[in-house]
Amino acid sequence: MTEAMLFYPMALVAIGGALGMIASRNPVHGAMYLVLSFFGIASVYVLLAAELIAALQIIVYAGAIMVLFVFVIMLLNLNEDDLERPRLTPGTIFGGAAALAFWMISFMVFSDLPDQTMPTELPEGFGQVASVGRLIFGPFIVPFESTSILLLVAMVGAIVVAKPRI
Amino acid sequence: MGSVPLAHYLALGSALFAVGFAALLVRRNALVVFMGVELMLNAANMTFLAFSRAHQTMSGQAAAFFVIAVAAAEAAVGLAIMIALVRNRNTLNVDEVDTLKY
Amino acid sequence: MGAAFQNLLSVVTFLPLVAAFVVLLAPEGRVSRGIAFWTSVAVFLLSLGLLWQFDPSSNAQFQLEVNVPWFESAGIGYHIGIDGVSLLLILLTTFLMPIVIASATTTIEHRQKEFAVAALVLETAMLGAFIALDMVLFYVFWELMLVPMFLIIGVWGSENRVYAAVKFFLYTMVGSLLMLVAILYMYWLTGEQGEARSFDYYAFLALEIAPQVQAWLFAGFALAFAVKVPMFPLHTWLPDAHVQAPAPGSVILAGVLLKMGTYGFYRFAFPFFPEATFEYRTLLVALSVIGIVYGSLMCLAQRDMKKLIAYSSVAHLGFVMLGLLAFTTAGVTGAVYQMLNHGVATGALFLLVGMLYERRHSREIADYGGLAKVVPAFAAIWLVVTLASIGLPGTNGFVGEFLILSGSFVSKIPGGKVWAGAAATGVILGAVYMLWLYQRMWQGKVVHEENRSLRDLTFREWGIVGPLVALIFVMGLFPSPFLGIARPSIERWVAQLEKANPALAGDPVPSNPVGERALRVEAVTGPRGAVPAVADPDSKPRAIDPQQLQQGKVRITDVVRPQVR
Amino acid sequence: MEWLSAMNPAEGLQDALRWIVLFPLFGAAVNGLLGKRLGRANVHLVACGAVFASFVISAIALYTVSFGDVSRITDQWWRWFSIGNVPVEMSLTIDRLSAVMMCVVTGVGFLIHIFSTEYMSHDEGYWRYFAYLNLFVAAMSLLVLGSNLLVMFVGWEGVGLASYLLIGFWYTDDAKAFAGRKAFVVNRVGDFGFLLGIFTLVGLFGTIEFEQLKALSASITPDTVLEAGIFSGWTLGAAITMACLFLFLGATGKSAQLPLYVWLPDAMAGPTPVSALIHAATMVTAGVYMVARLSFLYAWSPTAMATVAVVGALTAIFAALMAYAQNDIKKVLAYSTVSQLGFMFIGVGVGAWWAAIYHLVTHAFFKACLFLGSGSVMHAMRDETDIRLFGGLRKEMWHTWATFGISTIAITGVLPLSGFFSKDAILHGAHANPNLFFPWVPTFTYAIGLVAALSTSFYMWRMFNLTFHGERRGMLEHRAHEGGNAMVGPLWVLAGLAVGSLVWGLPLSGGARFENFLKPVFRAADENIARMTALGAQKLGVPVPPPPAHDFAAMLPGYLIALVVALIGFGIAWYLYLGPGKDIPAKIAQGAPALYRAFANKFYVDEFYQAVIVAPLSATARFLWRVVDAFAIDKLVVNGSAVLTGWIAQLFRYFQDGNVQRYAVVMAVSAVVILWIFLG
Repeated sequence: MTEAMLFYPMALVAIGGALGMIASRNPVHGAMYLVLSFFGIASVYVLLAAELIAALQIIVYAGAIMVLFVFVIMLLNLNEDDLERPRLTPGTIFGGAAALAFWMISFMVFSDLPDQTMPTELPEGFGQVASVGRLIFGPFIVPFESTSILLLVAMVGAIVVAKPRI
Repeated sequence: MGSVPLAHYLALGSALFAVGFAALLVRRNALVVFMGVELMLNAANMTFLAFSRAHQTMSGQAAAFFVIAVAAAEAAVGLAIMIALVRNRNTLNVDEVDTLKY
Repeated sequence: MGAAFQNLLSVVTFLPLVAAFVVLLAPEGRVSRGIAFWTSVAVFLLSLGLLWQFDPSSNAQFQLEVNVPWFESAGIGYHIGIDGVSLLLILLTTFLMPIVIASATTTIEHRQKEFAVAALVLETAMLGAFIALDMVLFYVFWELMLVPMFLIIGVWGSENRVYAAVKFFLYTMVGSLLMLVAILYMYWLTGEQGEARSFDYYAFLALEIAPQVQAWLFAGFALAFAVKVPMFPLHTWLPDAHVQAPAPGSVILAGVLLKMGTYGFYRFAFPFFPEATFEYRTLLVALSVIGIVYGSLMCLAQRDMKKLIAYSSVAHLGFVMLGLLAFTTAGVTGAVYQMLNHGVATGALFLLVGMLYERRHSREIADYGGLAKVVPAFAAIWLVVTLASIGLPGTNGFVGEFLILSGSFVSKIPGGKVWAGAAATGVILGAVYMLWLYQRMWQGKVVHEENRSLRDLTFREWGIVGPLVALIFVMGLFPSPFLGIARPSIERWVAQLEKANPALAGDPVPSNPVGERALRVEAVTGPRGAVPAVADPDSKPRAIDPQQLQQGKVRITDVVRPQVR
Repeated sequence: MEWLSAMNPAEGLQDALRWIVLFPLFGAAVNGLLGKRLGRANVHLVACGAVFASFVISAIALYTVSFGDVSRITDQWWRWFSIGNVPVEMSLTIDRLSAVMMCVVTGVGFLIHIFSTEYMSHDEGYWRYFAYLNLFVAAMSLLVLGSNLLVMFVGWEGVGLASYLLIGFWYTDDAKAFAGRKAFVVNRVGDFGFLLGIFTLVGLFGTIEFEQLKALSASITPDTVLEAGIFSGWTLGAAITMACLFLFLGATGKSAQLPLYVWLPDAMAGPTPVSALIHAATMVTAGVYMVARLSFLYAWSPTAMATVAVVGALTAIFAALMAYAQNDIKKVLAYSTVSQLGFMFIGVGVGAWWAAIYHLVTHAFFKACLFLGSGSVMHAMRDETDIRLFGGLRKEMWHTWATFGISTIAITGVLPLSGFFSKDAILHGAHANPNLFFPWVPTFTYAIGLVAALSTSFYMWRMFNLTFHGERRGMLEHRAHEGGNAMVGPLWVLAGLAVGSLVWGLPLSGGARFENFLKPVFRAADENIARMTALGAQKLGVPVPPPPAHDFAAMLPGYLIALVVALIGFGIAWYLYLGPGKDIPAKIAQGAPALYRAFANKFYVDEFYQAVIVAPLSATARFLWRVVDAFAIDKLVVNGSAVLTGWIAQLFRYFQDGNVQRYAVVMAVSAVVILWIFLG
């Protein structure tokens, strides 16, 4: 009862935020809508018994990444002329149609799925920090370390690309 | 019927993916395009977590963890590129950036 | 035959490629030029060894064959071998290459080393195409030819070179790709009809293909070769390529590359698809004859001498195709001979044009005139080559043209007499345009002051054109040694086609009912084969040599030649 | 002559015949390659010596075949190549016919070489000239001696080359270079026919050897429908006619007959001795020689024979008419040559083979003499050729006048010199030899021949009178002088021959000497004609006509008519140009200007050819090049396909022009489509 009551509104928030992001001309507004959407998504994560991921979602995405976005937007100091005007081109028409068609196809596929409900019983500590931590530092240690290298490289790369002159 | 079926989570994921996809394809502002990509990553995460929950295994959560990490890296590099772009070309319009190599 | 000789063919073919790498590493200038030149000379001498190894009287279809598996799983083998025709063409190639490389020393003004590399790679490609008996091998060489030629035109050409080079490349490529499709289809067929798929020449030859399928496959092959020949109306790349190519490039192009097309018809297209060949022969004959007349008429309208010579090539190659299509020994022999003649005469013409261009930097006919007074030796050589080109008896051009025309006149081509007659007008038109060219360039008064100070042929230039001029006369007066190499192969070839369709191919019998019995004399060999003798009512009979009579060399008293010597 | 027969010349000659060709060929090579350094005397020695050597061998050969026990000597040289299984031997044969021809070629050639040594003494290109002249003799020997059609064709084209080189000898003059080229090209048209004739014979008989063809021709049945080979469905007669007509096309080119005579008048651009040797005495008679060589084949084709005779007759009269109004001394002689060649073709066309050859020989003597005479006049008159400027040269150039006069008498036949007998032998043959298939031919050719003879007499005497008699009309300050011995000598020799050769044509009771001399050569032809006539008579249902008599009694009326005709022409020429009617020609020219212009402009034949053949041909060539080749094929189809590809590429380029978002759209659409296919 509670799951359904929480899921559908939060799903609506997530989708609404996403739609708001796509519809807003000003990227700052878009970013704000996206943050909204991320909050909705994070709530749904909680429903999926992924507390750690939900927390990370808020911290990394809504916090770090989106702040970075907003920083960049501010840094670039765009004015009214730089805002795009909606135009209908073959690209937008086909792109929109493709996205729509994708959604419809997936919707059709999912509506054909057997009406499987989520199991109510979950293992002890499912989605908790400790169990996720054991998983990541256990079997997933190599990808984890690789990710750390990736982040390092990305950091250096970002500096190199963004700096006017080294 | 208090629980939500798996299909609905997946549908939410696909809907978010579609919206992100639309942003990627339709919008011309590189930043918004980029946000669309972020949204699509989240949609993927949604699917991971939904199946993780459905199958009672945590591997999906680990995957989602990595996706977030990679998304962070990608955002850093992508936004750096955008800064470079504005500095060199003075535009964020992807239509005007069509020289794939220089 | 020792293994060393077995591999002689491969050595001849790949030596230029090896030399190309060496030249690439050598310093620019004398050293690289020297290596290139002496290698090509060595290749020529080695190819003379082929001549020595080759046995014209052998019954084998191919000699000096080497057949080793290469990509065994795909049915690709390193299968090479030559018959008389390919041997002659190999000799032509190896003979022309030293001349080309020598002439490049002065004609090519920059990147001489790279030119030598391109020429040597090209030589390997051309020789390879002549010896390949595996379709993949052939195709590789066939396409390999394009690259160096493309570079030669595109890098060392004149003002509009890139256009010409690209045109040349694409034109040829389009045809070859269709051929590739046909080859692959036939490859698949070999698997259907035999135990394993194979690209081998013999496997392809043994295929039994339904007529409708043959038509398509033949079209694929024929298009590739017809572009290369070039047959009307696929010829328009040639004038551009010739005009833009540097003189040595033109020599290779006219001398050898065009023969690839006719050789392809001879070696692959006709034997593979006899039924389709007969089906489309009239069309091909018509295109050849049109090519002769049309090419000649084109020459009458040209102001650029290289373009004129290029169009004359269209006409000459039209003759070659007509001869091949006659499917008579005479016609095919003539066609093969004409391939050599065209290589020699037109090659020489292009060399001479190159030498003129070096002196005067113009290809416009109108920029010359009256030169015979200034450079008499040059004019004389030009005249000799001109006469060879229009087929004056005594020069090589006549033997080829005559054999082609007579061979197609007596052939079983439907309406062969008319086609041959129409083609023979090319003999008239040839004289018209070549002598007109001669008059405009060499006769009359000197109208351009800068022409007064032209210098005559230098010692080097004599060395370059001298062999060609000598060959013009040698081949014109003593064609038998050359034709003797190819003749058995050609006879077998004609016989194969005759077996496929006796009504349309093969040597004719004389129409006259009384003639045959009296005059058929078995091939009389020996240095002075006797004329088949006929009794002369006006002379007293003389004794004949009984030994000769026994050997069947003389049938009726030869009163003309008493046997006392 | 004992030593000669002891040597058995028939054997020696087997390897010696080739030297007839080789001597002049070496002479040409030596003079052509080294002539510049040899010096004048050496060049003369080499050139004349080579031709003289050939002449000696030819004379020995003539002696051998005339008096020895062989009538034919063959020199097997080498096998040239094979047409399929038909061997082509490079072999030379001499019989009475070719021996006579060879003696004329080398003999007259030698005299003209001698003449040239002085005539060309002021020309710096003398070594080139003698090289070409030797080349000509070599080629002509090959033509005459060839034992098969192809060797003949080698010579045939070789003399064409020599002719081309010599007409265009002064090539810096564009008109002369053009004349040379015109000669070569027009001859090539003839050669085209010759080639097709050879091919026909190859297809028909499988051989090109004269002797084999001759042997085969005996058993021909013209009505046989052929079953084998390329002529299946034809009758044998039709195929032979085709061969003969094609070969005759070759003859009209080389021998300047209608319709290909146009090159010969222009060929006078060459040095005059060349005109004498090549364009009067020898080369242009090659066609006649060829028809005579193949007489046994022509005999089987009444159509071809009639064609030859009628073309010959028409040429004879046509060229004679054109000679009326020519004022160039060489042009008059050129048209006269064309006309006389027409007579020879009448001869071979009606079966009077020997008469044609006899006329060929006598014509070679007197026409060479006339040309050399004109050369002598030109030499004396600073290369002027306009006879209106001459006059009264008799006083200054006695030798030239005398020899020219003798030759003119010979050609016109006002006195019975050689030309009288030879021409009359032809005319007699024309009207006496019946033609069952074309009954009008004898009358026609005879009548035309008489008119042509009258014309000949007129224009020759007109020229002679204008040149040598009366008063000088131009170049009054110039004093003419006779040439030296090298020029006068040959003139007298030739004039002597023009007179002396009459003995061969005297109508003796057993037939003329020359006729009997050549009888073995033409026996096959005569027999074939008899067979053909018998067949024809059978077919037409008429009795076989008796063979014509040609003893003196039969010939006498013809002689009288010919004499009268010649005298009439002579009289008119005297009346109009020396006698009281001096102002009449001018009056005619004024009174009928169109007619006069038509005569003077050679009936506009050149202009006609220019308008009907040459101009359309070059217009077609330009059209084909500009419209068909450059535009339709190259621009529209070839580059058009490239442009079309470009357009299509432009279309696809939209999806891949660097706009990454568009790539994504394409990817998305494709992904959706794929999803749709697999999931939908």
